[in-house]
Amino acid sequence: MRTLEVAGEKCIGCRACSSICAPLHISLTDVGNRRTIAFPASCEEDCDLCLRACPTGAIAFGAGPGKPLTLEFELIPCSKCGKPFATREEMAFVLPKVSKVLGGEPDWKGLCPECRREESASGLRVAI
Amino acid sequence: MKEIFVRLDRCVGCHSCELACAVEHSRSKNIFEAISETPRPRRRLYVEYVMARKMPFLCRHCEDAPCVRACRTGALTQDPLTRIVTHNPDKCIGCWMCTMVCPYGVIGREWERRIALKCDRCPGREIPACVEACPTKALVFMEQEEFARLTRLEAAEEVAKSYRIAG
Amino acid sequence: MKVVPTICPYCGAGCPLGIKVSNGEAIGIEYITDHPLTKGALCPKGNAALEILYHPNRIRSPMVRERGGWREIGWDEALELLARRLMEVKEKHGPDALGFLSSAKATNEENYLFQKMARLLGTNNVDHCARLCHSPSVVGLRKALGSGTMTNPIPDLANSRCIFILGSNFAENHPIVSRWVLEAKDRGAFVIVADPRYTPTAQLANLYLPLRPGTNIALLNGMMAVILREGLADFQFIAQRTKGFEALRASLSDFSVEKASEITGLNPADIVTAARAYARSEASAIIYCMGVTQHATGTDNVLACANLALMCGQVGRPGTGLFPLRGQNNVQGASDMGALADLLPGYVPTTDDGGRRRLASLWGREDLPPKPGLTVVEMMEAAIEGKIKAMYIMGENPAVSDPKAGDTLKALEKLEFLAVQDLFLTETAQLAHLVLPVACWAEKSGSYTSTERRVQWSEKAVEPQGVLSDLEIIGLLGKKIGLWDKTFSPEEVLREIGLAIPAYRGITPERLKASTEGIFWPCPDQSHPGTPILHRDRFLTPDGKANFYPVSHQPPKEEPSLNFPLIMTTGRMVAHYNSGALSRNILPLSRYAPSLWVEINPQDAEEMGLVEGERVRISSPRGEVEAMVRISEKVIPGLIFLPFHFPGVNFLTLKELDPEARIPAYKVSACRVEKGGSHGV
Amino acid sequence: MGYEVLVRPERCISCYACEVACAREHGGLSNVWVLPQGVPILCRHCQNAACLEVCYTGALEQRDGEVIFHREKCTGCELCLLACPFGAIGLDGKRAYKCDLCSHRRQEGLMPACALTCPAGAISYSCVADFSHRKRGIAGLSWAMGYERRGK
Repeated sequence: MRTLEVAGEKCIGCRACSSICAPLHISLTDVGNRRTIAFPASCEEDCDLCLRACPTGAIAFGAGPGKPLTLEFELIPCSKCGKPFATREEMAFVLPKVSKVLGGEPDWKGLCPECRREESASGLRVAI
Repeated sequence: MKEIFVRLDRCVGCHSCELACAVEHSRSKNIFEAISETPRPRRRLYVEYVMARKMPFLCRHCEDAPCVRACRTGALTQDPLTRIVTHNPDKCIGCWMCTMVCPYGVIGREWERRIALKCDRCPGREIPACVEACPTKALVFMEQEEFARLTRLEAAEEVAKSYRIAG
Repeated sequence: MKVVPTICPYCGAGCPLGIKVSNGEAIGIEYITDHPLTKGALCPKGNAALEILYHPNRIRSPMVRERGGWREIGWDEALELLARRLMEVKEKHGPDALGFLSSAKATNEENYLFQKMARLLGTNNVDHCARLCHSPSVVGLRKALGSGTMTNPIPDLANSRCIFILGSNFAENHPIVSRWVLEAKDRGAFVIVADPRYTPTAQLANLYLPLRPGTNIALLNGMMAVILREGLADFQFIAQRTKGFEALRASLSDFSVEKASEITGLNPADIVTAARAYARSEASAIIYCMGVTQHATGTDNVLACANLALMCGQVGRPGTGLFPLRGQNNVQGASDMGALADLLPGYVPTTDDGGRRRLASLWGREDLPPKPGLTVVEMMEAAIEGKIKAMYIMGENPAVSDPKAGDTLKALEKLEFLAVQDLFLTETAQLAHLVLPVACWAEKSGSYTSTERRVQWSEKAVEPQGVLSDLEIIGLLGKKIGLWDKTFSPEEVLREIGLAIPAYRGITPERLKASTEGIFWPCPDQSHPGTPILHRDRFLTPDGKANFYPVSHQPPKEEPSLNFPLIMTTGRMVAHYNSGALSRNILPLSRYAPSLWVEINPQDAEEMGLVEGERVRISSPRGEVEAMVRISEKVIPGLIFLPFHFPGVNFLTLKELDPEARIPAYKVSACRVEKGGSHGV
Repeated sequence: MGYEVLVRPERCISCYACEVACAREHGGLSNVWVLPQGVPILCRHCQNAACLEVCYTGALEQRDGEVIFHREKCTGCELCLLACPFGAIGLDGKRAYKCDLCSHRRQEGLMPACALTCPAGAISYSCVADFSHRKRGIAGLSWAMGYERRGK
């Protein structure tokens, strides 16, 4: 019996484990501004994809009698269109890295990808 | 504020401005050493040949500059007073958004680092290097009023000349 | 794997399209970069063209309609039935009880053979959809310049210094044209766009003229008045190469830019700017399209364009001329081939005894019927009156494309026999008694004539499955009826076309197959390189001189009224194509606009309390249709815009015909918009 | 080497040709987005790419002025989407997708589909120097014409 031990405080609520899990044991659902990730207590598959996929190393395998775990995250709304697009934790994970490359926090950090596309297009459209 | 103005009828296409620009932006600021430097010093203005004319193209430091608006990382910033558009290579990610919107085609590429490269109006100098190097005074660095006056005087001179010919 | 060169099956620009074929199956599209028109470019429709080839909705077997629905039958049975029914009607009611609609989507060869069949059967009731888009160009430009076609090739636009665009939205309809207009603009050309709607084409303009719908003549006459007043006309050109200028001058003597401004609603200064720019530039071109032709005054509109071009001497040189952009890949060819009720192949009027007899002797007959036949819309009227009993429609969809669609449906339903030949079970095919499936463009060889008069060869890329090409069907049918005793290959028919039409004499299958860029007709002999620019030294009129025909503004046939306070205009959008048969079920295209929408000015929308995305009912005195609201500044207040790709739009349009060209007045009709469609918000 | 997909936004006629072509070349999903403003947005292949910095599996890689995406290494975490300044990375359910400059076409010596298909010539696959040189030529034309009008 192999159980899944998820360190809730390390999880940033990204899609990695749920996307990579081919048999769909780990599920991710976005409803309104809430993201729910549900982990099963155990997993019989001969696979460690989720463990390797996790960006923060929050997943580990254990032997004990595990129990199902459900983590909830708040999705922050896009500052332009208001659509919830990422968890606070994800942005906290991403922003320092992005800031390192861009030499400072970008002013578009609160925008969802669609609105960033829109803003980039507006920037280009200035030429006309 | 002083601007770089172009008197197109005076440009002979000698490329002195381009050379001076590259040297000014080299580490050694010396033409003989600059040649062997890496990254290779590059010009930030361009002399083109259009409609049988030699034309120097350099950043116009436009009001409400499109390149600044298009820049997504804050690498390009415009001084609200001097209107000078400055490029910060540390913030530049090489996405070419500025190149794509520049109406004059004066944002080039720094070949080695693959990032944008543009005129900074020689911050350490009183007169930009290109203006100083121009042998025919096709490039001038002056206030807009001053330049307008210069053009007026030239026009007046021509009128006077034609009067003299007419007798 | 090999790349087979074909011609794009959508608009009239004639872009080349390479089909990647592997093991007899088309696996992709490749761009043909050495073509002078496109340099490899393709619009979204061209990019999605391959979807047609293996589309699940394609019909694959002939079908007859029976009480319980459709029954699949064999090819022999189908052709037997078609021949029998056509001949029955002919014997009982005479040949003029038959109606034939040819197709601007079919090759030159197919159109030639189709109209030959109709005429050998003894009727001139053969027409096609050129009637609905550019018949005024054919009539008007033939009167003025001697040829109803585009004068210069599209890439030649790059040499223009001023481009005047009137009633054309080529950025959406013929996207490749914008490449050359933009090229001209890069080289310093001044671009003027006159259109009631701020289209993507208008975005390219240096000067945009939002004129009221149906006031083209007033604008053009206003510009000419300015040109005459300021002495900008090319009097040398007028004296040497034209006739009738004094009459034009007299007709314009009491017209002024102020009057033009009053009628068109434009700023007089803008009209003056446009006039000066057009007249002064070294080379000015006029691009026009259905915003000019689809009016009850369509022919007059075209004549006004020709007057302006002739007055300024802007014809017959590189970068000048008139560019009527044709809508379908072979609408030019179908017209050249004589698939027109009043014109035989090579634009010989049916009433021209000499020309007609010459053609008759080529076809082994004494004579052909001299009386002009019925045009597209007239055929439908005759069907309602019971004068036309049977119709044979090749690849057209009149149920969607004809005006006042309520009448069209009535007409088609009343027919004793209707046979439709198409790729899909279109709205028209659903009313048919017999449906014949055909090969699409990639499944047959043949030549197409683009809007530029560029004749190009399209190669067969894949073998058709279960279907025959139009040419094979017509060949077999003619054989069954007894018109000829064999079937024909496209090459054979093209050689016969060369004998029938002088302008095609030098165009042989061998030459076409060997050239990547095609040949521009007129091409009088095999060593002739073709004629990209017409009217260089002389016009194609009998005496070689162009004619001025004074025209004056007439108000549209229908003005807004209390009950129908808005003006409705129709047009196309980039992702859809004509009656929609080739785009509405092509997913990569239809996803951009799955259903009908209507563009309304924010001011009107606010008055009616409409919101974006709401469903509304639009009605005119002739019918009604439901659409989704798009609020947009692109249309001026009082005007609404509907794309005509969806069934229903033409329930609203007007059937008034232009007196000469017989084109319906699609572009202006009165209507009203009401809240609430049957599907709610 | 040295070639970029560069856009002349003033030329875009919002015809969606690039989107349709890209979708066809990439199995139905377009890596280019034509926005209502009339500009195509696609991966800029940044030299100092933010997406690269957040990608922890090596699915994104910068090589020869190109950001290469390895789908087989992607976990579908969506972090690169959140890092991209342009919104030019998409998520197709389980994995990210982005412009690959039509690597399959370039292997055969062909241009990226969007640059080739653009009917208006708004998208080009060229080097920055050529692109800007052409723009200077266009700007120079109106400049020279203005001078000529002045009688110089």
